[in-house]
Amino acid sequence: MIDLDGLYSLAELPLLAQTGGSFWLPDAATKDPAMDPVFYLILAVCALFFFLVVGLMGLFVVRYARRPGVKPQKTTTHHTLLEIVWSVIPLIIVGVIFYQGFAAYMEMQNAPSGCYEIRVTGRQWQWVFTYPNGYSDDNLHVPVDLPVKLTMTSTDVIHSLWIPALRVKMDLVPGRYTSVWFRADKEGTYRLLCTEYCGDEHSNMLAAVVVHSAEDFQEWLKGAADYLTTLPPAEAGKILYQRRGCFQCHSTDGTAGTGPSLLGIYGRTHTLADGGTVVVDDNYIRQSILEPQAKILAGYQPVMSTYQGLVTDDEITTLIEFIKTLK
Amino acid sequence: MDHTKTPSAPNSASQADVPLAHVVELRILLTVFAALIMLTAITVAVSYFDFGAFNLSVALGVATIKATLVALYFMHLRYDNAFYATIFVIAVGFLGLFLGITMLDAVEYYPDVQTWQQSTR
Amino acid sequence: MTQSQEPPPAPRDGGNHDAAPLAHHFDSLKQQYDSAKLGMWVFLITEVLFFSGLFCWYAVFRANHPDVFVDGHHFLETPLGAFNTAVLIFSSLTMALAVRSAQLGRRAPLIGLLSVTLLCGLVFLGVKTAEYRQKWHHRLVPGQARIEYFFSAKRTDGVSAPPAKEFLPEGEGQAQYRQYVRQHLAHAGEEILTEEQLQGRIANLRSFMGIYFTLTGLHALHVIIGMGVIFWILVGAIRGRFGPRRFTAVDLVGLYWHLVDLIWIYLFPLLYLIH
Amino acid sequence: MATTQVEPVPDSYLTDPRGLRSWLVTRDHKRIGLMFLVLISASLALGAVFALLIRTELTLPGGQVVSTGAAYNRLFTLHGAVMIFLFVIPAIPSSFGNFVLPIMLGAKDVAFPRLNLASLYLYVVGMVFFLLVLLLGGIDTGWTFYPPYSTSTATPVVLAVVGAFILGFSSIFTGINFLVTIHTMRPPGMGWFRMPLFLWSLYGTAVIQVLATPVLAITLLLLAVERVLGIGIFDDKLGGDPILFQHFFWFYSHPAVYIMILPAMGIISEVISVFSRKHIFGYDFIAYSSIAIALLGFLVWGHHMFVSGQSPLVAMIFSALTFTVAIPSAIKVFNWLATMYKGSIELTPAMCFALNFIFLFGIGGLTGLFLGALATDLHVHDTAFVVAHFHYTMAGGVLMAFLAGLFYWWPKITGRMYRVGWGQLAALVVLIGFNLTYFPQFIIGARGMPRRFFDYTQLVQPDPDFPMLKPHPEFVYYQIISTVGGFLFVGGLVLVAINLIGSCFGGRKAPANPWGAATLEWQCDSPPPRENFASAPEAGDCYDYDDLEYDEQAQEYVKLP
Ligand code: HEA
Ligand code: HEA
Ligand code: HEC
Ligand code: CUA
Ligand SMILES: [Cu+2]
Repeated sequence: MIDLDGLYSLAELPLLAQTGGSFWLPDAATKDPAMDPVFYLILAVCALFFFLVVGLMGLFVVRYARRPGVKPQKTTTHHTLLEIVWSVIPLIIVGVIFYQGFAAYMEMQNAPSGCYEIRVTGRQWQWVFTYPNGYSDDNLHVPVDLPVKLTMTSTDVIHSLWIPALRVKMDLVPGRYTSVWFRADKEGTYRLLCTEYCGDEHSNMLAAVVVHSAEDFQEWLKGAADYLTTLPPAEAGKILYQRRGCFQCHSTDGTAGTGPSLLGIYGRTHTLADGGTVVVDDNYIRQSILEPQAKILAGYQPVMSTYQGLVTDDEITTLIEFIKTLK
Repeated sequence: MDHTKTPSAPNSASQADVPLAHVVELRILLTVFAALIMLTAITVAVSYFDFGAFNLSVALGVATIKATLVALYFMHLRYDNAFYATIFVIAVGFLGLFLGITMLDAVEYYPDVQTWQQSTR
Repeated sequence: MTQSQEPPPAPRDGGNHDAAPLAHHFDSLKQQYDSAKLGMWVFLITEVLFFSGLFCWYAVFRANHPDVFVDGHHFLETPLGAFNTAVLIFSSLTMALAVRSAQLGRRAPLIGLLSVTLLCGLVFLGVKTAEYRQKWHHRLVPGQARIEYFFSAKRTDGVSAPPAKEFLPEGEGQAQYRQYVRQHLAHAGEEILTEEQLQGRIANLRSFMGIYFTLTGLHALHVIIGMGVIFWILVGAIRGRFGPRRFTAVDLVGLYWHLVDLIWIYLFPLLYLIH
Repeated sequence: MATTQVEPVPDSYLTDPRGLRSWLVTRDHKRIGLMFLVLISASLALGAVFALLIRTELTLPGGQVVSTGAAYNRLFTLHGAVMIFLFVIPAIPSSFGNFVLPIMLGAKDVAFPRLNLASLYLYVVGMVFFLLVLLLGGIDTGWTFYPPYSTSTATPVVLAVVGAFILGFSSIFTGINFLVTIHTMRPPGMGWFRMPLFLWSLYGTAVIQVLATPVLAITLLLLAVERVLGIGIFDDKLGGDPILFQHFFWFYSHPAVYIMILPAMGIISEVISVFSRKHIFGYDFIAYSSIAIALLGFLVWGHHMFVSGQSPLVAMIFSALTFTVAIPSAIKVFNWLATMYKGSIELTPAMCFALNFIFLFGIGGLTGLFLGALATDLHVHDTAFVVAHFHYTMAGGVLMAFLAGLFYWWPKITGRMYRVGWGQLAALVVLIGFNLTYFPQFIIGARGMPRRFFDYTQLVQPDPDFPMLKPHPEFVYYQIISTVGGFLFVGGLVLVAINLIGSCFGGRKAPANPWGAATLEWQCDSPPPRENFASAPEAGDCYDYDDLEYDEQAQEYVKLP
């Protein structure tokens, strides 16, 4: 089955127009990203040596092609000075490249003081960004022009956060913290992807980076959590069900996925993998979310990892209300 | 002419009297054994005292002396072609390289593990 | 190089038991012997680097979690370890003497010394088994629950799920286990442990026993392999296969056995003595 | 010279002795090499099947040949694992190395023929393990087996790990054999610095095989132990350290890329010199650079972990050291060019593939500079850029050299000549196909396409309340080019296969020295007799072509009196 929706008519497609940027790099959301000059420096070195080597090779192939009766000319078979020259020149060049790369790296590593701090948790297969006020979202919203520091960890396997437009990438390693910082200088929406292979839905572990103006950001932050208090619990739960990625494993229409469908489970009695049974009630659902490994449903792998710290108690209540409505 | 020395000069003659290897004297083997047993006794005894950070160095130092004795005499390195000893030392060097850099890194990033452990407690 | 230097084919495959048969692709016994010996040394290097992974694991854990080793070593029996060290060193001596006998063409001492070496290997393994059994009894073996499950009828009854990859046993075994750990630490002078501290200690023990069993287990595997090849040359010795110009196999097996000893020389202080 | 008269050789190693059994228990390095060659080519074809499935899948967004990420993950894992463990690592040493190393030394066999056969059987057993994994539905860890994913996935990881472990021993055995053979069995008159450069490169390779492979073995063993018994080594949930695994793994796997490329460079050194009819330039430097690469290769493993949580201090050390490896590689490339200078260059298929090598490996190696520099690696790590880099080095480097070697030694191995024109055409098709396949991946990688991605335009959140992300339509076109190129590439290889296999049926009989090469393997018959040489040959300068003259009648090169 070929999915043609992804194809665009050629006319619609000036090759690079869609994402902007240069031929090699996507549009940057920061002024003067430290990486870019290093990239172009190396590119220039590569181009130079590639054309030098392949050019000479082509030249020799044509110029000294075998001709009947023509013998190869005698040349010397070693020339120490020449060897030293073509070892030392590349050595100097790579020395420069190393230094440039290192200097830019240090700039990208050392966060300035006064960063806005956001906690990032990666799990199979979604991102959870927790703001200083305790609110969690699955997209990254940041204020413009302010350095932002992400303190990251993972609850299951290794993930990696990549924002091409900001030229930052760092792995999220379970059992420890890692961090990156950046400063976005242009408002807009950018991509955020997971670049460490993490399982079935690795290529769907995506998020958006939304760069707001300073006022918009504060406003967004105030309003974002509103739905939990303004909407009826079941509807808030429905939104949360999307945002926390439950839908990736649990359908609401009865088809089994990685996890069981949650359609009509409330009140039923389920058989567990160890032979016991359990009645699906509020407590069981709460436990399933916070300690999924405690009771494993028969016929499923224990792959759901905990939501401890990623959903608040109130949020769990709304999720339960939502699950109750699935009939 | 530019023959580098190797364990066997290629195709050396096959006269029957070329000795294949050195025979180690009995006395030497027995002395080495006695030394090894003594050193073992010493490390065990020493382990009951506490030298703080030196414990590790003492234990490993003694172990290294023992290992050297075994390699030099029991394994004939002292009498054999120096090439064997060289490659053995190189191997140990690579072990050190692997262990050294990995440890250097693990110690460097360990604080990030600790803060995580504290925060989840 | 001329063909004539090659010995005529007749003595190549013996008849004369004092000189090794010369394989068709070698020119001289010396070349053959040196090749074999160099090959063995290169193989020993691969062994050193094989164990380097284990030492590296140990070093990283030791650097970052020294407490693991402080706790862990309370659970090992230093006298047994020391005894085993002596046994291995002695077996190394007998092995070195065996090589010497082979070189000198003394058959009876060769047989005797190889037998003693083999016996020492057995003693070493016997002591190791005793230690392992004790750990098993106190449920200190990593993955014990899984091993039990694998060998029990539960595996095929279709109902029971395999136990989690945890160190702790399930059910009543757990209470017994905690009791044991608590007692043992009390012996070492650490009596009052809160529940949280005990949890931490158990986690430490889990790490330590993982290291202990993997390191000593792989070493024991090498001892077993070494005994296998010693047995093989013992049979050869009994059949009179070795002589003053035909001792390569004995020499190489000796080198292997010494390396196994050498590794133990490090394992012993690292596991039993350091705290 | 020999005092005894050379006896007429009735049979070649292929037919002497006859019978299947004689092949299965053979200790003849030539037969073992040939069997390796067949098995390795089969593995290459298997890997290529997965490659084509991957390419077809990625052509358009959404599912093409597979419909879930889970299935796609199995594809690239099997592709990577088969290509690495069954193809590239043994590719040149175990096949051509086994075949020509003893002959180049004028010896009758490698030092330990039985160990050599064991190496072959271990390879077969490892292959069987991989096929079992395939039958059980494949694994989905990526060829790098990173925990904790590899300790938690439900696929048969342990089986695959054991397979790789066994293949590791096959590689170690080959390494030990070559090292000892080169040390103790050189003929009189062949000092270290008169050996063919191919042997120097195999020597360097053997050093790495011996020093690095055991670390892979222990790594895989620990991974299996962790998975089965729950000992906490690498999995943080059990008290382990995930970064530790990466150190372990790359301590082997970085040097392993030089296990792949060194023998490849060795072949190129031979081929370039022979077909330029010029003495190799800078022999000593090429020889030393092989050893330098082998040793320096051990100092850089951490460059695969710049963003994985390695400390910045260690990252800096590794980045600096990474660049040092580029120098010996540069030395080799420049010396090859100097060899061609003022030569008499004949574009035989082997030479064409050697030139492809310089072209493609040049790009692959140079793009390694982006990866070695800290700031740029932060951006391109784990993207299609890296995929392009390593295909340029492995497929563009090792595979091209493998093909060059295949065309170079084919007459010697099989005793038949193939069609030169077809070979040249194949080289051209492969060159074009190759660049079409992978060059676009540099671009999309740098622009935002991660690797190991099943689907690449569904960058839209399913929840309409959320900001929509425009898909990357530009990637579609690059991906289409890449897939077309991939098929062209495979087409070129099919051409190679038809040409070579066809030559066995009715190809012209090959003379002893069709190319006028001066290394010893061209002094014995094609195919060589069982014992290679009736009498030990005399080793002269193996890059001196002055006294070799083409004899039109015999269609081969003969020594001038
Ligand atoms: C045959 C295999 C092979 C070879 C030879 C190389 C060679 C090199 N590789 Fe590559 N590499 C791989 C196979 C290989 N690589 C694989 C498989 C991976 C990914 C694994 C995975 O994650 O799955 C990888 C990944 C990889 C990374 C990690 C990327 C990442 O994941 O972020 C890095 C980083 O430094 C790197 C660097 C290099 C360098 C500097 C060289 C150097 O040795 C190159 C030296 C050569 C040249 C420089 C070109 C020739 C010289 C000239 C033309 C002269 C001019 C030169 C100068 C001026 C310097 N490689
Ligand atoms: C030597 C190693 C090697 C080789 C040759 C190849 C060859 C190819 N690879 Fe492979 N690839 C890897 C090693 C290799 N690959 C590795 C290690 C990975 C990473 C896996 C991971 O992430 O874990 C990878 C990943 C990888 C990806 C990325 C997947 C992803 O990250 O999502 C892609 C995508 O395009 C790809 C494509 C191809 C293609 C089109 C070829 C083509 O070049 C194939 C061309 C076909 C042939 C070369 C063979 C044809 C043979 C015959 C017809 C028989 C020949 C017979 C005789 C010669 C007698 N490969
Ligand atoms: C990685 C995939 C995955 C994700 C994401 C996931 N689950 Fe699960 N879930 C499972 C699997 C598999 C099971 C069955 C095994 C078990 O009981 O742990 C399960 C079981 C459950 C159960 C018990 C179902 C029953 O019928 O007994 C509930 C309730 C549940 N999950 C709720 C949730 C909620 C709410 C979320 C989101 C906040 C969520 N899950 C996210 C995989 C997942
Ligand atoms: Cu998370 Cu990939
Ligand atoms: Cu590398």
